[in-house]
Amino acid sequence: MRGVELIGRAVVDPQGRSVGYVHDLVFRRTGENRCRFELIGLECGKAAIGDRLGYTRDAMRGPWPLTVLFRWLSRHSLFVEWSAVRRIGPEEIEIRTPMDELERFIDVAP
Amino acid sequence: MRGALKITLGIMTAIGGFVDIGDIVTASLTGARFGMTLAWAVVLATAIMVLYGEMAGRVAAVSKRAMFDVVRERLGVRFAMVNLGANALLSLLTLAAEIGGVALVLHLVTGIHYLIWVPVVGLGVWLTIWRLPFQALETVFGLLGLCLLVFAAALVLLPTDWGSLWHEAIHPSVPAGEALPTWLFYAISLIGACLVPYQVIFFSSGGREEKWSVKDMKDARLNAVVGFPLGMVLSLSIMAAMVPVLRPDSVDVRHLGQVTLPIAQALGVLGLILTFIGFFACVFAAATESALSIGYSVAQYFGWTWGKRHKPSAAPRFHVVCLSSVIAATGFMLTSVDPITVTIITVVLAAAAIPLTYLPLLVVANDREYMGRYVNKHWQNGLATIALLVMVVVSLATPPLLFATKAGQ
Amino acid sequence: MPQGIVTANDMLWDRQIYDRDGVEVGKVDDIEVTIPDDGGAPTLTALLCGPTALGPRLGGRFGAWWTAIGQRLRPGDELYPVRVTADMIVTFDRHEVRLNVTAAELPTNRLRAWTRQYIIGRIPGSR
Amino acid sequence: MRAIVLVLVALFAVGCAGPTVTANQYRGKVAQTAKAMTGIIVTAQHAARLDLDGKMLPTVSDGVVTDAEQDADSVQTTMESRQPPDDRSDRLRRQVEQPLRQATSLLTDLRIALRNDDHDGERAAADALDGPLGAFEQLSGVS
Repeated sequence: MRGVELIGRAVVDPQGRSVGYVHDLVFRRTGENRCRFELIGLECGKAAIGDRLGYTRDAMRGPWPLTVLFRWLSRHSLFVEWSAVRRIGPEEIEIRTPMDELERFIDVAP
Repeated sequence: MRGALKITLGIMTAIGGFVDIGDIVTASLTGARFGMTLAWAVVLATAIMVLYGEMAGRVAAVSKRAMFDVVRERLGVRFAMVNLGANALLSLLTLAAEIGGVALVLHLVTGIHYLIWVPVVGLGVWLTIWRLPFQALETVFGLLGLCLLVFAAALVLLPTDWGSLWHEAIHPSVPAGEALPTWLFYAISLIGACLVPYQVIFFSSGGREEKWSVKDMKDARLNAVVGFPLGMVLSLSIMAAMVPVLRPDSVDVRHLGQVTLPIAQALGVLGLILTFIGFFACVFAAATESALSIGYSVAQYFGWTWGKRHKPSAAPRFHVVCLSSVIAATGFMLTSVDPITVTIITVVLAAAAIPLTYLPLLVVANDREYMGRYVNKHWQNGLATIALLVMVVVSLATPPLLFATKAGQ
Repeated sequence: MPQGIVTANDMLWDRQIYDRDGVEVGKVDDIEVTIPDDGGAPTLTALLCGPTALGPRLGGRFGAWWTAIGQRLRPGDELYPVRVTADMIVTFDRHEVRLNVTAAELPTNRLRAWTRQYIIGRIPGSR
Repeated sequence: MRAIVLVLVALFAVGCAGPTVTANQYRGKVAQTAKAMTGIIVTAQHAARLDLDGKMLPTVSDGVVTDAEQDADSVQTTMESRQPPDDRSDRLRRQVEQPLRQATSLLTDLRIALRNDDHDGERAAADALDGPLGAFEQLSGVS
């Protein structure tokens, strides 16, 4: 499966509510030289720009107006655990967890 | 001692490297038409250039990343591709304008029609990219570019009214008989001429070419902080030299020949010769720099081997891009479009495109994981944010002003 | 969240790949994850390089066009991009990816080799 | 980017649009023409006088004067292609046309004298340009 098959896909919860689009793939690094990457989940939301620029990371604190702006834009981003993914369709990804039970991405971000 | 020499050299290079056909045309045009009332635009643009030039150097030295590595990483493939397209097109136009500019200088010196010179200049630019070592390119042309100090000398010898020059410069206002939009349009063209994106791309990639590391950061910083402002002095003295000679009749400067009149009046033939050497060096260097920056940005986007530090056979795709840009730009000039018109259009479009290159730079300069303790200081971020705001305003104001003034008529 | 959590944007996509000798191989244009046979979490099995990997990410007509060009450049009009498999990777940080093979061993080298042989190599002074 | 190109194309189209319509606009165009001609003549005179003082490279003075001549020609062509909307405008046209012709022909004289190294001819042509220059300076104020 290629990354492009996941990124940008619409995500819907069991009730058919739109959770947003996949912005980013979240991995856990393991292995002896830390080159093994396990996909543990997806980041979904409406606006991807802040995430793309790196503002969801803690080490990335820009001029504060930009930090505030981009973090505000990605405030609704949600984290979907890989185990919650039910089906990856050509148009959308269906998940098992209802939208309101998802964690906010900012709370889990590295 | 050698260190001091290297720094002096770097600074002098920065002075010469700052000025190109865009600066020459816009500075003289505005000087003859608006006096010093637009000097603030040059000062403002130079301040921004210093701020972001220093940042580009620091990012290149510390994180070992050149401009388009950063752009692609931070903006994502798609937006970065749009950015690449816009920047490459703009640099191509700049390259065309610079090639035309060199051809015009050669026309003035030899009397041979400039269109005959265009392919010769194109070939020269390409040969320089192909063979001349990077350091030689920067140093030789940068130093020769200092000949443009004749404009400052001319200013002393001409019947300059220093008081009113100074007064105009620090109390900017729209001169009588001119409309506000036109005045602002030319302010934008001056800002665009100072901040053309190829300069930052070249500056950051050049840092990688010279294998800058944290050790060299002081030099890089000094070059930016001292070199660019001194380059601004060159631009301003070109602008000011027009005032005593061409301003009284508000001559519309549309030809490079007109720019040399104040020099001839003050310093005669010798001054003219120095002017042409300076013009040639600055504009020719800018032509190579803009061609290289196209190669740099494309190769960095796709992750190819790039740079003059490699033999061409080791970086073949980079050289193919540079070669094709030189051919395309030369071909464009051979259609006999007016080089001065191309220049003005280019600097105005450049003004609109400034934030594209500067925003990702600001973002990365704040990333602790990349920059460690060399991240932007608070005051740098404060100034950079204001500058970014200015750039966005300029970029948004450009299209309507272009329209309203019919490109500055 | 525990240590060792990274995201594709921050770590994988669009990073520069260097070979064993520090020669540029390309960028991480896309990544390949595979669900293991035992059904556990998918793991990263390869980095994908070249226009056929980049094209779909660019999207739209331009991306399709880009993919088509890339496909023509590949031997046998292969659509699946060049794979840099996970076992070739030596180090992997936010800055770059280093491999334990040389660029010449990878099929990403075709365009480079072609331009070198047919364009740049024919101009005097290229070496 | 596409928007910018469109704007440029639109600007081009506006710039190329043909004859002016109202009398007011026509007056504006005349004033603009006069202003442009003032600049052109002053430049040529400057170059010629500096050349006479031996302060110019011959190729430069030739270049500047030739450019001036060509600019004046194109200004003249543009002006003549405009249709004056009424009688008053037509009178204005005649007022500007006479110095225009004079200026272009004097600039040609100047260029010829310059290339022949004919100093007297150069001086005469440069001085004679004062005539049309005065007329244009007056006309720049009509709008």
